[in-house]
Amino acid sequence: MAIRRGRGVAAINYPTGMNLGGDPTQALVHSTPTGNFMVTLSSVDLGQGMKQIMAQICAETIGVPTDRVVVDTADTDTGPHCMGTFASRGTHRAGNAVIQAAKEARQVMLEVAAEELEVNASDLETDGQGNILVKGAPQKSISIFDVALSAHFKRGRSISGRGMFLIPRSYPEKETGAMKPSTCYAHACTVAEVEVDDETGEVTVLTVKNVFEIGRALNPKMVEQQLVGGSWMGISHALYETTEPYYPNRDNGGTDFNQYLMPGPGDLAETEIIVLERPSADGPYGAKGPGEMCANPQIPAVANAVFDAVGVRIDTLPITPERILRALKAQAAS
Amino acid sequence: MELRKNYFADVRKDDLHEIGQPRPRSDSPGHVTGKTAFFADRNFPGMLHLKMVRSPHHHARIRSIDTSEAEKHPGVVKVLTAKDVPHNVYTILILIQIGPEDETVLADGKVRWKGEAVVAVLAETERAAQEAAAKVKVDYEVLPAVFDMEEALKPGAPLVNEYHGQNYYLYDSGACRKVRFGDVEAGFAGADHILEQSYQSSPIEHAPTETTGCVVMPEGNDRFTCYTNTQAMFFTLDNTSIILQMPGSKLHFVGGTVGGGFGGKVDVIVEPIAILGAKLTGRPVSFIYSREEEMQISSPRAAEKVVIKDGVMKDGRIIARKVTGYTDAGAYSRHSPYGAQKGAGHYPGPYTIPNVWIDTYCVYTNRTPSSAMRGFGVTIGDFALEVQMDKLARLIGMDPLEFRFINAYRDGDMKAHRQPTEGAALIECMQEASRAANWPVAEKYMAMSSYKNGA
Amino acid sequence: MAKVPVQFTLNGSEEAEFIDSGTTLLNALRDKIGDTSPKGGCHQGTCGACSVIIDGELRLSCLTLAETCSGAAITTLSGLSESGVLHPLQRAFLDTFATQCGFCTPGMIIAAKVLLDHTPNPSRDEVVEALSGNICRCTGYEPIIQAVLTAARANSQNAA
Amino acid sequence: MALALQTFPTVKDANAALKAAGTRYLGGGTLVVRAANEGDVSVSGLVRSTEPVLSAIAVSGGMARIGASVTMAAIARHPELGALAKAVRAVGGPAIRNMATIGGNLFAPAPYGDFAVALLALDATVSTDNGELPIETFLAGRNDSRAIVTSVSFTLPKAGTFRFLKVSRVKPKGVSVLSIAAVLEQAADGTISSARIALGCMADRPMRARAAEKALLGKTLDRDGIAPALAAATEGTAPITDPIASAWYRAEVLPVHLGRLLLT
Repeated sequence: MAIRRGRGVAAINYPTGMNLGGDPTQALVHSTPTGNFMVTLSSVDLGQGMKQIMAQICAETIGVPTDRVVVDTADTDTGPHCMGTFASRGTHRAGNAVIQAAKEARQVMLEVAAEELEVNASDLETDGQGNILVKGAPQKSISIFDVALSAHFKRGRSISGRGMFLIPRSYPEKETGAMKPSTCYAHACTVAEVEVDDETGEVTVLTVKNVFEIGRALNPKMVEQQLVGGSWMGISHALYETTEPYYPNRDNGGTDFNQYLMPGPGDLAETEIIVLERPSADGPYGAKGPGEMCANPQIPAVANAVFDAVGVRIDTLPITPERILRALKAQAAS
Repeated sequence: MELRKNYFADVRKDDLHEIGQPRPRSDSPGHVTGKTAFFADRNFPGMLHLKMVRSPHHHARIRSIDTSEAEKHPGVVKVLTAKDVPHNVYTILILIQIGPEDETVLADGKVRWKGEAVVAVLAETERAAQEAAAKVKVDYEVLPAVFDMEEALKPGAPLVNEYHGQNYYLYDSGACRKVRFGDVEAGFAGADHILEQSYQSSPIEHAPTETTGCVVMPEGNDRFTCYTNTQAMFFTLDNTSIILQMPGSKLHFVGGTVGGGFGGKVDVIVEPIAILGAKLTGRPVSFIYSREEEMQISSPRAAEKVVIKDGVMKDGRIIARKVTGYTDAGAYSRHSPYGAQKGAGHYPGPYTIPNVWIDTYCVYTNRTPSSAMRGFGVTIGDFALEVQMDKLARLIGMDPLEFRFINAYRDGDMKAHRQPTEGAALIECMQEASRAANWPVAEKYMAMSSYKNGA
Repeated sequence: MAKVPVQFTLNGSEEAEFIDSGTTLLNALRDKIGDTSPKGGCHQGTCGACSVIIDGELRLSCLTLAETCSGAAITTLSGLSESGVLHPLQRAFLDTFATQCGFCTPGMIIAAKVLLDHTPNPSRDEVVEALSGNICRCTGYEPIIQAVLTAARANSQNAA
Repeated sequence: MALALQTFPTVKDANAALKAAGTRYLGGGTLVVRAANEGDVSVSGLVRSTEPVLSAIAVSGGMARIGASVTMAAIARHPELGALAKAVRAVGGPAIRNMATIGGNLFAPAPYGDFAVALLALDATVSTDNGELPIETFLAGRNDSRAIVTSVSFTLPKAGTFRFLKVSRVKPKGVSVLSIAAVLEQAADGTISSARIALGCMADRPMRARAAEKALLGKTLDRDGIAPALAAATEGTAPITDPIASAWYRAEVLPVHLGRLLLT
């Protein structure tokens, strides 16, 4: 018996948003009488935390703490249209729509504040804590709470805004394929280290070092959630997952979580995540979509590490113990 | 996780108040107390349960369907077949003009994959629906099936889907989406080495812990509220409106927190038939996939085949790359024509190669219809590309990481689809990986930059 | 259809219902009693989302018939926080960002509670074993393991 | 017909009720309730008995008798059954072990039923109201068995003689690629004097590896000594193919894992 070690690398990029564009998302923002802000969307939170991120984006843009923003979403009676949550588009598309809506609301808010403070709106700034200050004279200020009250009950102004983000659809040129698939790309490089049991074909992923470039990490802890979970899924895809384990025979597909294989809590690789941030030109605060691409580089990195360990190439996913063992036997026979 | 702020600090403002802050998630308190409402947490009095009778065959003609015994079964309220669906033949991407309509809500005359929905049974209890479903009699004439993309593309192969007329999706560019850049044959002719390799993948299930489903409530005013875990509210509403020939104003979709999507909940599968059931019975209807259905009936990530032919120089430059990608749509389009197209836009990967030829095919077979999944159109392509890169590096005796630096794209480089590269960061990711993994590369690579005028 | 009576305590409160014979505890809790904190992720016993505690033992409510629970004391996630104060596990799941979609969370916390009730200072391996019947597709498990270890540390510090 | 449960105080009455068509015995629910949830409408009546003997564990005189309703967790907790701990913990996760019963495990189709593999190596005896059967005989006829299993009894293995290995793809709870249980007794000179080896997943139900057992007799537990047994390990096997592994793979790695178990 020999446990053999190997390591492999892979580097990838990934487009943000629906390919070729043409995928609009809208947002509405309005303030309550006491200066809380409501973001209205129809986008769906799949568990990645879109509601939280939209709240942070709105808060940053308006100039209030995040806990003063409420996100109402996924209701077609109240929320304006969104193409949907897929293709790493949620943060990028909806985030831009929220910024646009929040900016419009902010402008009204500053205009009301300007009237209250008897200055020009262009001379005002927010402190991020819920106050509006005169630039260069911060002692002259008004709270957003008071501005909202004034707007509602004194000045009859609606502190609200509309946002729409659309990347115009690109139509590929028939013969050359000239097209614009995406406006920004995330990047990653992963190094995986594995052990392969050359008598059974079993693979243990010892470590994965993932470097991701994702534009801007809008909420680093939530980015970490995506990247850690994605890295696990990448390894799972590489070594375990299939609905047709014996294709072209289509029998014996898993129908439960015992048979449909994924790494368990006792199979976890030591996982390191490093994040670089090159803000995208058109993302909300420079964000790109990290949710999909974070599960991609581990697959080839693990495949390359298996080759490095035992000298056989498995070019069909998943890289099961059976495929490795068959390849090792073929290698020994030749 | 570590944020390496030293990279790209010159183009980034780090003094924001809320952005970049690890604020607690607003949804998490609901999750840890069990108070978060998922769609299935709504239970209405008098709710009916929908169970689907499915095809046991990969490809068959339906001679007849007899639902009489099922209809008489105690607890059964309604049995639906194709004739009950106002616009039974649909395709989801028709909303962005990717047709033709090619899929039946309930099978009409033919089934094209094992597991296809044929008859829907609505009953007072799940058990009654299951028992009645077992009493539906469908007489099938089994037809030859095809499960292999290359077999499906051969002349004389069984025709999977008559709405297409051939076993591939017909793009405006023909049988495949094409990208042509430079002169790939000239590139091969001038290469020191040629390497052609083939890669394959299996369908993969999203396996969200919450299965696909919806609960529909008739509001009593000709409107229907559908609580659903779709990933795309209006996408589902608009397709339902088409299928049921019902004004969108009559439909109200409510989502919320979804128990994991990963692309598996963008097909419009459960909502139209459940709303139809609610409309025809006037009762609330629940249609929730069993785990078995989620695993074997819901669309998986497509099986793919990728053939890559590269011309490489001894000094490490890739000078020509030809990629032929095949996406197995299964029996129906769903999102696969879009996925194959996305592959065409992604190849040849994040590398600058002067001569590129790409063909991507969306192929129909009698396998379970595939659709979107995390990394759609790219994930399997990246597996193929990056294993190929490893092989190329070893072929010319070069370190695999250094080999990637030589070919990595940088700002301003022209991509094969004729967009100049912007915002590249592959080089920096590799530099940081080199450090983190203690995989040293030559100093000249560590000095490189993705910026246009970088070293 | 035969209706049968069931009576048990749920999170400390007496519950009595007439249910269809053969109803699973999961369906009885969710559809009859209205406690939707246990989730039906598979109804096969393979995902753990429906986990509850019956007389101190971790059980799967999807495979347990409600009528076999008469007289039992049942705890679900709904019963963990007392008068609005979060259980240390709930606090730890929040603080360590151990929830994503949240669907597996009820089962995970219930499984972890049974562990900590019996083993207040578990090793990592003991945590892994305790969570091994619960599937998560979002997190890659590590944040959940860390949450349980964090809760155990918080408990032992409070006890000290 | 809706699903209905009947509970009886005695095994006798439960056995009588089981004679009705469409009935099955409800143990821990991990097989029967699951089947009903998944739409198996062939079963409409569930029967169980609460007779105390079904839940009893008795250990005396080197013998153990375990009531059929005893759960895996209860076996794992029992101070005098520590030798079996590894095999008990091979079943499911913690919740399943609190539900799954020893009686039910006898009926679990491969790749489940790892504890039954251990019981086969222990040469257990299965009791019903109709009498007692050697476990191997019982397993061979289990598809047609209608009488409720009341208990399983076996001679406790001498210290250090019982070995168990479960190979799974997913850790720590995955289902079996295969499982191996062995009771090996050694003479004073270290040679094997008695060997019982049982295999899981190498057929549709647990089976004995008789050729390997025979090949071990008189041999020492070293690489050369076990070689004939490993060469004979797959004799008579018909491994299952399922989503976990193919028959080919199971047959290929059985000797590898048997070798590792024997040399530990």
